[in-house]
Amino acid sequence: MSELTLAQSLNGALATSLESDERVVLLGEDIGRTGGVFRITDGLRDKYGAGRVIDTPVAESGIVGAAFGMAIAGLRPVAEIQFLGFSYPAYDQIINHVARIRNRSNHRFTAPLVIRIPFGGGIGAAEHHSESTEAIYAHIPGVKVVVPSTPADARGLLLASIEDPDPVVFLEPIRLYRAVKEEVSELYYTTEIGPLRVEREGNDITLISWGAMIKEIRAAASILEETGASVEVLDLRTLSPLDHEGILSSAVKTGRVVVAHEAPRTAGLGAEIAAIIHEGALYSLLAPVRRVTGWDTIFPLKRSEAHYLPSVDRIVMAAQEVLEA
Amino acid sequence: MSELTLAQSLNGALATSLESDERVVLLGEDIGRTGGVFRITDGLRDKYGAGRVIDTPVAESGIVGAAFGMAIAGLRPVAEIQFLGFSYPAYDQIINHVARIRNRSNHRFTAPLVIRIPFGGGIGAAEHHSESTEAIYAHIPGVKVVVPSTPADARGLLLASIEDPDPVVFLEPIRLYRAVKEEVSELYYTTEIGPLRVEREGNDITLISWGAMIKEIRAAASILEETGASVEVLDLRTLSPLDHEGILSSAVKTGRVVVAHEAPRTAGLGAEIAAIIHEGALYSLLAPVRRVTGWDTIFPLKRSEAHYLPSVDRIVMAAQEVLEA
Amino acid sequence: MFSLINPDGTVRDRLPLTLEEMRGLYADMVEARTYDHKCMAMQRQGRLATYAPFEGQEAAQIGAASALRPDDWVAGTYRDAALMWRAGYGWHLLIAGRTGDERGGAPPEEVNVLPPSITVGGHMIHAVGLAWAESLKGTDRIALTSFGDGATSEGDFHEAMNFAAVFNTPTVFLCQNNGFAISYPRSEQTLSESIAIKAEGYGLPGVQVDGNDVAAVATVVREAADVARRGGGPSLIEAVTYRMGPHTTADDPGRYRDEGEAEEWRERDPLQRVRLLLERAGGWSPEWQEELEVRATNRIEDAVAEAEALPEPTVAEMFGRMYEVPTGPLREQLKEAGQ
Amino acid sequence: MFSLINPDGTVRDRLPLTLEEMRGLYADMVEARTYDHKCMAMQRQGRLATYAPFEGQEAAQIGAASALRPDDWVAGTYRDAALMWRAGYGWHLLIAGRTGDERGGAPPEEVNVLPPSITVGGHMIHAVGLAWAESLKGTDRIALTSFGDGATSEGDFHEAMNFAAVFNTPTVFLCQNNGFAISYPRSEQTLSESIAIKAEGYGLPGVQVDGNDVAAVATVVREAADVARRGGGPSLIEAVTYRMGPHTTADDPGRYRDEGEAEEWRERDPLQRVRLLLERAGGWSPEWQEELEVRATNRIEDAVAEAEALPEPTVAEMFGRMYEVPTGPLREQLKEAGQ
Ligand SMILES: Cc1ncc(C[n+]2csc(CCOP(=O)(O)OP(=O)(O)O)c2C)c(N)n1
Ligand SMILES: Cc1ncc(C[n+]2csc(CCOP(=O)(O)OP(=O)(O)O)c2C)c(N)n1
Ligand SMILES: [Mg+2]
Ligand SMILES: [Mg+2]
Repeated sequence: MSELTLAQSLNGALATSLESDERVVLLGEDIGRTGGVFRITDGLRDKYGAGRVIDTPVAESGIVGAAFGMAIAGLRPVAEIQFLGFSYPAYDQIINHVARIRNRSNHRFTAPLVIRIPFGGGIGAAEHHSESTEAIYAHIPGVKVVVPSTPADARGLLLASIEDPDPVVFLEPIRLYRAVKEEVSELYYTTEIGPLRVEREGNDITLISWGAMIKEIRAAASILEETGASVEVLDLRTLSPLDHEGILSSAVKTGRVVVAHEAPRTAGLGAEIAAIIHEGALYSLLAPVRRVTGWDTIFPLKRSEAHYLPSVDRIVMAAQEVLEA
Repeated sequence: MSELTLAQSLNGALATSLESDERVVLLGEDIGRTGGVFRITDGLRDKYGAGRVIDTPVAESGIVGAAFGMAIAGLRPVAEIQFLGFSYPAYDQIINHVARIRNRSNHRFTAPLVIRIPFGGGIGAAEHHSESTEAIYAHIPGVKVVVPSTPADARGLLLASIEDPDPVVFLEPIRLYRAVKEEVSELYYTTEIGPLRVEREGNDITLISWGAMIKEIRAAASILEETGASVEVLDLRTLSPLDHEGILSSAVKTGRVVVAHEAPRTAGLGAEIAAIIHEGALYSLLAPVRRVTGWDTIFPLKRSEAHYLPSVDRIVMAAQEVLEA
Repeated sequence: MFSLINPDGTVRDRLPLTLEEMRGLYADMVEARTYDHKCMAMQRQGRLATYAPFEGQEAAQIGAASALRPDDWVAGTYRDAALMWRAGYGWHLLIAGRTGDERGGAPPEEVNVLPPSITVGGHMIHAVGLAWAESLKGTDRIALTSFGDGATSEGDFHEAMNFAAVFNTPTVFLCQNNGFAISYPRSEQTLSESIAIKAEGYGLPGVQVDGNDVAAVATVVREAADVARRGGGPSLIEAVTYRMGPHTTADDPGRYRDEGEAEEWRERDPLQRVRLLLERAGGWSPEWQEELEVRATNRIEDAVAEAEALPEPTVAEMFGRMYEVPTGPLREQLKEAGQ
Repeated sequence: MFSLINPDGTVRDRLPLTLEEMRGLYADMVEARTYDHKCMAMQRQGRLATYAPFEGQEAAQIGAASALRPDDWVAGTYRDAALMWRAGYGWHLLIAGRTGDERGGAPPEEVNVLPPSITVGGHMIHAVGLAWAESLKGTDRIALTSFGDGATSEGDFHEAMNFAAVFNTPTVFLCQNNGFAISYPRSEQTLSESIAIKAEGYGLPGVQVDGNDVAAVATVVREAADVARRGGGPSLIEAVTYRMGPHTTADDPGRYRDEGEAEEWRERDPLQRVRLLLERAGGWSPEWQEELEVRATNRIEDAVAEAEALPEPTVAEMFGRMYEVPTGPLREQLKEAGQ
């Protein structure tokens, strides 16, 4: 065990899989010499060679398409796209090929690859560097979408994703890369893809999110508890497939739900989660599920970032209204 | 006035705009010599010349990116992508540039272009030719998403889209291109982008859809009315921005809602519509909003198509359960 | 443009193939054309979904496939049935696919031919990844990807060529330049003198070959495959041919090309020139032709029967194909679907 | 490689520019470098978000912009501040953008310079559309797009070059090959001998020019612009230069390049060679240098002051920028945001 940030934990998980599975190869822009723009692959090229930790030309469709071919041929590629905002040139490869080869070939060919993508805002970055378009990936049948929010989950979920026989879009919360440290085992372990994590148990209201927003709902929960409310906090961890039972059992228990995400509201995953809850637990609800989200605007530049990001205050206010309803 | 199919009406609207606005140019694969795979631009190249009705190389990102540049420079380009399943190579151009230039330039530069895309299944087509991924476009701030389901709306909405100062993704229901004929005026008229169309008024239950599924919910409504239910049928017509008031006032009136779409359920627009209704009309609801959708599978090939497409029966059964709830 | 056999069947140059090999290639082309005609007929009868005929391109496809090793990878398109079949895919599976059945996408375990790519452009880079994986694994398998002249305009062509070059992957890029992308002529698709010349922009060799000359295609593809297999890297081959039929059964070529052009290409027919060559060399007889056609027809009929005998695909199979293990939401939805 | 001025300031060949023109270009490069250094300093002080320095590329950018007409279109990148400024964009707006303010994206009405593209690759095709529109409108405006060596690997580069060629749009493609795409060296980015040679794959002319020679760049860009303006079509120019600083303020070049290399390039500095040339021609004096630097510093300081004087951006402005007329959901959300 050692105290690791989420970034260090991902680096360790990649090292472990390179170590334990010779089929694993990493490819992406600047992941070799520099260890990637966020240093997640730091040191891996020196240790495992430029043949397994591969710097590529600037071409996202090429990176994903090549990794896809590698996966079909029996390797376990882990591709990195530098930011979610730069994943769109690869969207065609992902939805039309990566997600479909098992179906197209009736299981004869499969694509066990992982596409790692840093996402989310909060660091005052340039345009396109703060995206949270997870919904457009969660809407694709044939891929899984995984989002860790803790160092321990990061390791377990990444190793599980690399082991998974189907393709995984692995979204990494930029804001949390170095925000928290926790004890992470050096052992090889996996965290099951699918089940959500109950971060905190409570009875009056459920706060749901994933990725970097976990920090905000956690803070909101603490504030709410000071006012005497018993708050349950859920970290979805997997956005596709969604853990319907986990979501519903909490909603049924508390009867009050707030779901928070950075993505724009319209057609964001908050809508899906609200729909699941209303369909499966309407008669247990004491108030409508409330969405606290990014606005239906483009993620703004640094000076306006605070205008956009769902704040702890907004979550607390929404929760209080839901509690009073 | 003359009796036109939806396809003929679109052709007429394009002719009208080429006639009345010299800034209008059409570009896309095979739209010139052949008039497009669905013949929507039939005859336009002969009439308006290869300089305004432009056959392009096979490159969707190029088509949209070039149209985007043309729009910034003051033209009114109408780009055609052959099928929604082939729009993904252009997704980066649409979400990262087309949707963002007004924001990026604080209104200094704008992109008034229309991207026409046939969509939906039901014709036993090859892989990728039956997609309904409207949600990934409706999730993009900065573009509008319009879907006509009648010949008259097709003309009014297409002319409105070409007039619109902002970019419009214009989705055309393949299954309806030649399914219906109705009287369409030759005059220049626009149908406002945004407001939904109440196709039929009723008091007991609301059926909501768009595009080709309007045919199915219409048929379902007739069957339900035979059993004595008074059914309201809503054609959303615009998927972004959604007509919240229109949706809510009907939901409040009937208290029972079924939303149907061909897209996979998870993160489909049915979730957004259900969320809007639960947030805005929960206390008027007599049952949870019910989604009748495509499954979370890849749209299958011809022999399995009927297994996937939401049928009139499925809609009727769902509506009956909602009516009994 | 590299070629070996003239349209009149005379040989331009020493033929690097034996008479037996030429007879084999001819027999394969006859079988392929029989399949193509059968599919066109079946589509008219409503027994197939849209079909993309390859008549006129038999030499490019059979020639290329004949130059591969049985364990090499192939990633082709909706128009590459002859190529895929010759590489081991099986007519019955190709037909099943065209009837609209996903089970047609699964060749036998030992056959490394991907189901056809329906999107234009996306699959070329897959062949780069396949070949790259083989070299990382230390095998000497190569990957061949086949695509059309139109596909060279897609950004993915560029990224695939560049990756193949930069990472020296054993990939053979075979462009069947059949003159059109649906209605759009090659002359407008790009202003480069040839498609082969595009290879230079990636520091790769490119060669133009008479795509209606099966011996020439077989020769250049074998050469390219050998180089790749030896670690010599990828290359681009432009097989110049012509699509004799419509783009698909939904297309009307009369709208964009003068059928006189097709007639001129008839004289360059890939089968005829080999028949004349074999005849001159005493390797062809009407009886043998008869024999080939009968055998081909029987094989295709058997394949049709096999494809059409597949049981109705079920809802459960549709759901089951999404992941190795069905997800929770899929299991719920399967119940909802009444299964 | 085309060049006119040697690193030591001697002229290789008749200089097609007057002494006054050279003095003007030099003054502009001095001002650009002053801006670049100021931004690096401001970023360290936390007054700017990440900044992408262009030191070493002044000649490529100032030379290119000097060859354009004030109403021509320009579509460049995050590293093209000097190019954009010389084309009329305004330092204060460039700085505003880097402080994280969308108002920095709006040049004056008469200036046809797009705000910088942050995504790599996507903007080249925009310049094709811009130029295409001008020729359809019958003007003789052209569009210049600037991009890096790394951008040439994106599929969009390929589609842009092909569209420009096929539709003969008056577009000038200027690649500033500065040796790196972040950490990835040009030598690995592509195996083609040069980037200029890639033009051949599209049937277009391509030329390689010393990107640190402002006269050479100005000359080839003017030539390309004139051809395009006369309807002669697009072309590709590769300006060979070097990024003296880090990729951005977040980057550490020590991880991937030997700084000795940077030192060698110092001797090919784009400003120094012009200073030596002017000195020899009696067009330079320490006083004038002093004057230029003072003027540049004052202008940049004024621009900084102007950018930093912008009022706090409001929530309403953020919502207001989405569409010409705010949509219903946006109006509702604006209320929810407490406005
Ligand atoms: C990404 C994409 N865009 C458009 C299409 C529609 N389409 C199908 S075939 C075709 C033309 C392809 O021409 P070419 O590459 O020359 O192949 P050919 O059909 O001539 O064999 C087009 C545009 C598609 N299938 N995929
Ligand atoms: C589509 C896309 N992919 C990746 C990135 C991240 N990125 C920013 S700059 C850069 C390198 C670009 O190199 P080059 O084109 O040579 O331009 P330079 O920075 O050297 O001026 C990369 C990969 C991006 N901005 N956009
Ligand atoms: Mg073709
Ligand atoms: Mg560079």
